[in-house]
Amino acid sequence: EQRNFFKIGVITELSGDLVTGGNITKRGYDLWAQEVNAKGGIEIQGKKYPVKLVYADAQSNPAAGAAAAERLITQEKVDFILGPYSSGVTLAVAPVVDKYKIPMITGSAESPLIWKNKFKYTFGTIPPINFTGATSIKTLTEMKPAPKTIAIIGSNDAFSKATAEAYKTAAEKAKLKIVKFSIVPSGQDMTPLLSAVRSMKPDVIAFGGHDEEHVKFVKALKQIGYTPKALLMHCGITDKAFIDAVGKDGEQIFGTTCWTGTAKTKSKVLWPNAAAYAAASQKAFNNPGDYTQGGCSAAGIAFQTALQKIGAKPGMDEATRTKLITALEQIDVQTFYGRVKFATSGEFYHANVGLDPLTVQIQGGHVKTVGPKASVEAPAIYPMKEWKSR
Amino acid sequence: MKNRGATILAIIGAALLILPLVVHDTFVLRVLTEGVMWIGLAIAFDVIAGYTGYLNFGHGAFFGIGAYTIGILMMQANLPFWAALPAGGVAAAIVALIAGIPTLRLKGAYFAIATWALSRAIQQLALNVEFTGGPDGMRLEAFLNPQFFYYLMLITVGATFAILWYLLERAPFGLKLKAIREDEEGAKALGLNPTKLKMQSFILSALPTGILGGIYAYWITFIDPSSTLGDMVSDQAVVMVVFGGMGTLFGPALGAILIFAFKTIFWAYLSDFQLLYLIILGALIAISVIFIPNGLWGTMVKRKAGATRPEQNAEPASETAVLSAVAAPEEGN
Amino acid sequence: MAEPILKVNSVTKCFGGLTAVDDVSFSVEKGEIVGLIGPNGAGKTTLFNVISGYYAPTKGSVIFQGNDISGKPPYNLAGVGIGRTFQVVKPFAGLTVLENVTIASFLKHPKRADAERHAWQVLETTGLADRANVSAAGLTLAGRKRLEISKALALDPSFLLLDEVVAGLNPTEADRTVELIMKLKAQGLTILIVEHIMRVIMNISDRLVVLNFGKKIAEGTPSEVSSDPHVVQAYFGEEAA
Amino acid sequence: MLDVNGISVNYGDIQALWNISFSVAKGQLVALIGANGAGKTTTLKSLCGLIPTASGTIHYDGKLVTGMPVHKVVDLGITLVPEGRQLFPKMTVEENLLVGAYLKRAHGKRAQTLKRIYEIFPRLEERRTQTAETLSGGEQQMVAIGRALMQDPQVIMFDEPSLGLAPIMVQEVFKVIQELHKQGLTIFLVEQNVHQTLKVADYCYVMENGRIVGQGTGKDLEADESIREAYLGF
Amino acid sequence: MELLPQALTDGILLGGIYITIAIAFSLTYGVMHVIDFAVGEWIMFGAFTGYYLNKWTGLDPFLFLPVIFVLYFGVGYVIQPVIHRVLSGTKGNPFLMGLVFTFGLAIMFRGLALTVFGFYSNSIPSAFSEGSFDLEPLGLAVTIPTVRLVGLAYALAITLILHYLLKKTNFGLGVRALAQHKDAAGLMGVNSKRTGSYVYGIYVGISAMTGVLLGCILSIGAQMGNEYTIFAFFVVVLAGMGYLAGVPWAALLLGLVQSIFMIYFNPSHTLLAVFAILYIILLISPRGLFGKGV
Ligand SMILES: Nc1ncnc2c1ncn2[C@@H]1O[C@H](COP(=O)(O)OP(=O)(O)OP(=O)(O)O)[C@@H](O)[C@H]1O
Ligand SMILES: Nc1ncnc2c1ncn2[C@@H]1O[C@H](COP(=O)(O)OP(=O)(O)OP(=O)(O)O)[C@@H](O)[C@H]1O
Ligand SMILES: [Mg+2]
Ligand SMILES: [Mg+2]
Repeated sequence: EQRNFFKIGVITELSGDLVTGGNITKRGYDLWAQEVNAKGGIEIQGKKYPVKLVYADAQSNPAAGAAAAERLITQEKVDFILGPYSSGVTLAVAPVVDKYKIPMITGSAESPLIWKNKFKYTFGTIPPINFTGATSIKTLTEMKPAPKTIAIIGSNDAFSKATAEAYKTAAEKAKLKIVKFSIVPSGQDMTPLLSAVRSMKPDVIAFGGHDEEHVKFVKALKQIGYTPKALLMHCGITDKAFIDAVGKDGEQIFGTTCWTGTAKTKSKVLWPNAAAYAAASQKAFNNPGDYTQGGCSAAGIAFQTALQKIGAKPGMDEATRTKLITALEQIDVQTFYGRVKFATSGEFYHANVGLDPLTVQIQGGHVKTVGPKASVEAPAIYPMKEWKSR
Repeated sequence: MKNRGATILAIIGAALLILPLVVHDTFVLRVLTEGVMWIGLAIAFDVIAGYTGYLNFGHGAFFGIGAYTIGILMMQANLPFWAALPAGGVAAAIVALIAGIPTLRLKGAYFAIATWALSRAIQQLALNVEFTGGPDGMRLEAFLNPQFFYYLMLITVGATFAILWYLLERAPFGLKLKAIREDEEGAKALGLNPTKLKMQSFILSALPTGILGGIYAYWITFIDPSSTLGDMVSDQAVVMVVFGGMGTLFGPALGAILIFAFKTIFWAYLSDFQLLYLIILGALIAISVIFIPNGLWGTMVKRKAGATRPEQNAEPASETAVLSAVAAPEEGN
Repeated sequence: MAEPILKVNSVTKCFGGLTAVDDVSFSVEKGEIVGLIGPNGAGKTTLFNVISGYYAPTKGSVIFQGNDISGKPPYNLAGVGIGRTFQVVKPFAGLTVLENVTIASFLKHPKRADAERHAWQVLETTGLADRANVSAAGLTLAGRKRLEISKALALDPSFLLLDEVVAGLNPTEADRTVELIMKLKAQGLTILIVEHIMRVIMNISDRLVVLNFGKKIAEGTPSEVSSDPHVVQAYFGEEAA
Repeated sequence: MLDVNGISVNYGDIQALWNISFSVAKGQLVALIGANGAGKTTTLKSLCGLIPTASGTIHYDGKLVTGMPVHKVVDLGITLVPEGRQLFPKMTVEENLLVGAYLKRAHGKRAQTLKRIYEIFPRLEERRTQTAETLSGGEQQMVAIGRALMQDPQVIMFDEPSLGLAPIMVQEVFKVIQELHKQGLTIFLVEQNVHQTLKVADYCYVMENGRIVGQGTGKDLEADESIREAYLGF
Repeated sequence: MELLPQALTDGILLGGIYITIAIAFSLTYGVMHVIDFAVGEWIMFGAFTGYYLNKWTGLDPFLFLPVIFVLYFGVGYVIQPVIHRVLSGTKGNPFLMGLVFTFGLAIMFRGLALTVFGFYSNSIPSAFSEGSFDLEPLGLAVTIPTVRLVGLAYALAITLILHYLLKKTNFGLGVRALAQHKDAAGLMGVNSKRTGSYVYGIYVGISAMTGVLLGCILSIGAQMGNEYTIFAFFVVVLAGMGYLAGVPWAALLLGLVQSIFMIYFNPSHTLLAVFAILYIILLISPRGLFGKGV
């Protein structure tokens, strides 16, 4: 099919349980497309090709995801695909894109499983959680006085459980005493569990969950009046919405991420650095964007770079798409999001391993990087301030 | 009436059979495949809900059990699909048998909620045991042949429909179930054993559902507790059945087709209005209940014109139609 | 004479504290019509429920055609030939009259076509044939009572329990029902009937059994019973009989 | 007191009543007899607003009550002892009776009305705490009547009150009805027990296929041949 | 073991939350025999109303409870006739109709909420959310979050009020009569239309207030309704459909099961336990804990 623009399928959760995450990924993809088109499009051999996004709602349901892929590929004849938020949907979509040999990059799904399956046509810009988890634990162990004990809790969904397990592995490496490790059913009130945790007086409490659970978790901890020396969650807390929701109670919570709006990144593609991106996002969505959104925009950039590398024009044939895959496997590009480089073997096959995970902490309503040393913006506040005395 | 319905059905069936030969669009095939699946799920649900009067909110569990059985047998026991598929149905049937005996003693809302609780418990189980892969779900090796799944689904559902139609509309079984639905105590006096009949219909409803779950698993290649053991199947089935017309087979089939078509078209071609879609779907359901309480089919063909008396012919159908629509003035209480 | 078709051996039925049926014994010979009468709340319906298997007797036993049937579930008893009607009628409201009766016919006619044919015959005898395709809900009280009888008859029972099938019918209607009952008797059916309408019960019953507060207070031919002072005092009241 | 003028009633598209007209004078005991399915219950239901009339008017005390919702009608002082009792199954006997005193008018005197009813039906006092659904047919009928009396109405309409009652109870009920009549209540009685009815009624209407086909005093009708064979059964 | 007091406390407080979700729902079921799938959505709407009122005025959300009650009472009062129409239909199966109708409403409301309120989770701040009572001085290792205590108090208050209304007032008598036999109730002078609307209004009003409470204790979001609907159903069924007096016990039971399990057993099996226990109880006592359900 002859086109003078790139037609890109977007499969993500625009309804159903994961509607929040789904919409965040959508923002990321949208912002990328906006920026590209603002610059006239992707320049291939001197000619600029704008991009057009075609959305398909995965309804937080793998079957819908697979159907979406089939539709975008066979009916919309998209050149390539920007992938879902959740690992579950991704796992259902991946075989379909493999079958049709259509490249897909997901800007969000980060469950280790995807990469273990070694789908040839599926890539991801967010490093798997078991790749990032270690850093923040390490940062915490460098605090003075060093924490000795940790309680780890994870919600019983793929991502959150993986997060909790990642923290567990890291904690064991770091010789922290794990006084409690629990997986809890999603969405439940965790007060009783936290009462039990409180009685063990852990220095650190680490929690893997989704946005709404983060809010509940913080409030429950506050209600039972236990303030650990450090409270560690995950990327979810870097979203402005979370900070607004919990207000002062969000202060000094640690998180794990690979990117913040203030990350020290330099790039020649689209946005010169993180700050520029955050500004753009703030302008577009009145929200500086979190690392999921960033990852999604980065996914676009990855494609863009690979396309330019092989000089592929819209309406790619199979041969070109295969070339595109090779190109993607080879790219190593600095973006506003940081370095994007996909592993080509091992347990992280096709996941982005170019990034250095960051430990962040909410300070004064802003996300500040407090580790590792190289990227520190502000010293970590430790131990965290009593709930009561806030 | 039935005969006309049957002929219509035969035509549709024939059309569906040759369709893949003309249509090569794999997306269309996928959509049809799923549509047919929903017909199967809806009619299976109606066996226990519409004919027997027991609202099963755990219908989805049968689906999920089927799906997981296939998944586990194929991926862990390395059985070939054909060997695993029947097991899916059997597993669902066995669960129906075990759960049915105590659960079918419950009435009305109690049954509905109990089955719901049970299906939730099963979902939690799947989330917590190893061999299901827990929340990560389970991948099946991908065999993405649209024609294969289209025909498999079509044949399964077609067979289910035919068998159910015979049992429920031709054989005494269906009428007996309706008797149970209308008045269990009264039915006993006529020699009907409610417990037995209810069990039979429960199993009859579970078996095909489990098989469909199995096909689904192999087709989609990925299953997890939230998508296969969640409320989706039960919720959709209820809506489709009530919208189409309970206590019939054509009704739910019709309901399934229309609701699924609406969802799919909206989903595929108006996806920028996802939320609007929820609002419209919700309104549609609510309004349909108000204006076509008997469901589409029920409204289209009020009641079968009525058997005619051997010698003298029966009275005009118009009256019977109206009378049929009138509820009993309560007796005593 | 031959051995009675039904023997009720000192049956007692209690509900919590209350004894609804208290050590009642009587028997019904083949082919006769026995009337069961007694003040309201005497325990007639309860006794019916015991005989037809809806309640298990607290004490005592029920012998039908020589075998003990006490505690057997109703659907088995229908099988051995006991048909019953309900005082508070139980039509399958959502189904047509014909369907209602067809369902009962399945007991003896497993094929649907046969069952329907049989149902038609029953409806002809009970005079509901012209309402066959009406939904049971649309019938009047009288219609529903007649439907009750039709369903019981469709079982081809050898023994029939009729609980106030005449109540609520105007005299003319009542007489038609009486004719029907006599016709059934003529066909050799044995009938145990509860009825408060004296004109009816006195005319059709070969014998009467009288309950009061769950106890049997009298048994005998209508004339004997109606002259029994206890019965008069407990049941008929002065000016009647 | 009660003036019915040419009312018709339909169920779906079957007409059950064909412009019925009759009237009940204050303090009278008027009866309505007729074959099963004649439309007696339908008449009563439409009188107290339980089912809508297609045409015609109903006046009570000069007030137009056609189209009034049932709760308004009963508030004017008409009440109905419905066919088939229609008790509140899960409530105890006493609760059932107390609901009868729901109306303000009745609420005040509920205590003594209750006492009076227990005097009329001692059986009910014994069963005070038993739930209505477990009562025997006859007991239920007593509750239904008692419940209506609790409203202390001016006009009370009975739909086959003697249905399923033992002879002694039937006499009891008829006594009660006559008693109420003596006390000045206006009574509209639908009965199948035509003998007794004709005896007690001041005036009587005969209904057939949804039409009034005859009327007169009890005596006249009892004398009337056609009536005799149609409704007295011999 | 020294955790036991806290475990019980947490369970009871959680039970309190379940009471607030279920009590009014049980009332409507008892009267209208509708399984209202929208119960969670009423809670959600109430929660957001409280959230915005607080945002705009800066006043404590608890001050708005009366306003919210009145507001949503009105909404319920207006909607009820429609539901009534569905339920009193002589066609089809009214019970199912009502269920599917409200199911439609729920989907619609969820869609509306996502459109209007967006997809983010949020939280309602309140003075009560701050403090907590420490029973350390009394030698008990027990902390009672003020806001949850308030929640429990609210739950019990509502329960008592409803109970009084139903059992001690003439209105209540009418409501119960209506619940059991519509026509007969009318004959007794009960205005079935208005009474029904009152009941539904009360239910929607209470559910909305509960939303504010939940927003203070837990979190709010456009999709929060679903989970609460399920628990409302479970509590009400466990109590016995329409048997108000059973609700507190059923709710407390669920709360306790949940907290005991989280503390003493594998927390990830908590819901498994809750659902399994609910199921088993129903099998043993088919009309709810006390066998008093309609
Ligand atoms: N399930 C029950 N629980 C408690 N008491 C009951 C139950 N069923 C019946 N009773 C009581 O047992 C007694 C006998 O009831 P039954 O219905 O047998 O009387 P009956 O002789 O049929 O009266 P009627 O002629 O009015 O129908 C009544 O006092 C009734 O209240
Ligand atoms: N709910 C209904 N739907 C349809 N037709 C009805 C309904 N109720 C009554 N009818 C019809 O209306 C006519 C009058 O019924 P109605 O109950 O008023 O008669 P009735 O005189 O009270 O009879 P009975 O003496 O048996 O009580 C009958 O033909 C009946 O079939
Ligand atoms: Mg009786
Ligand atoms: Mg009548």
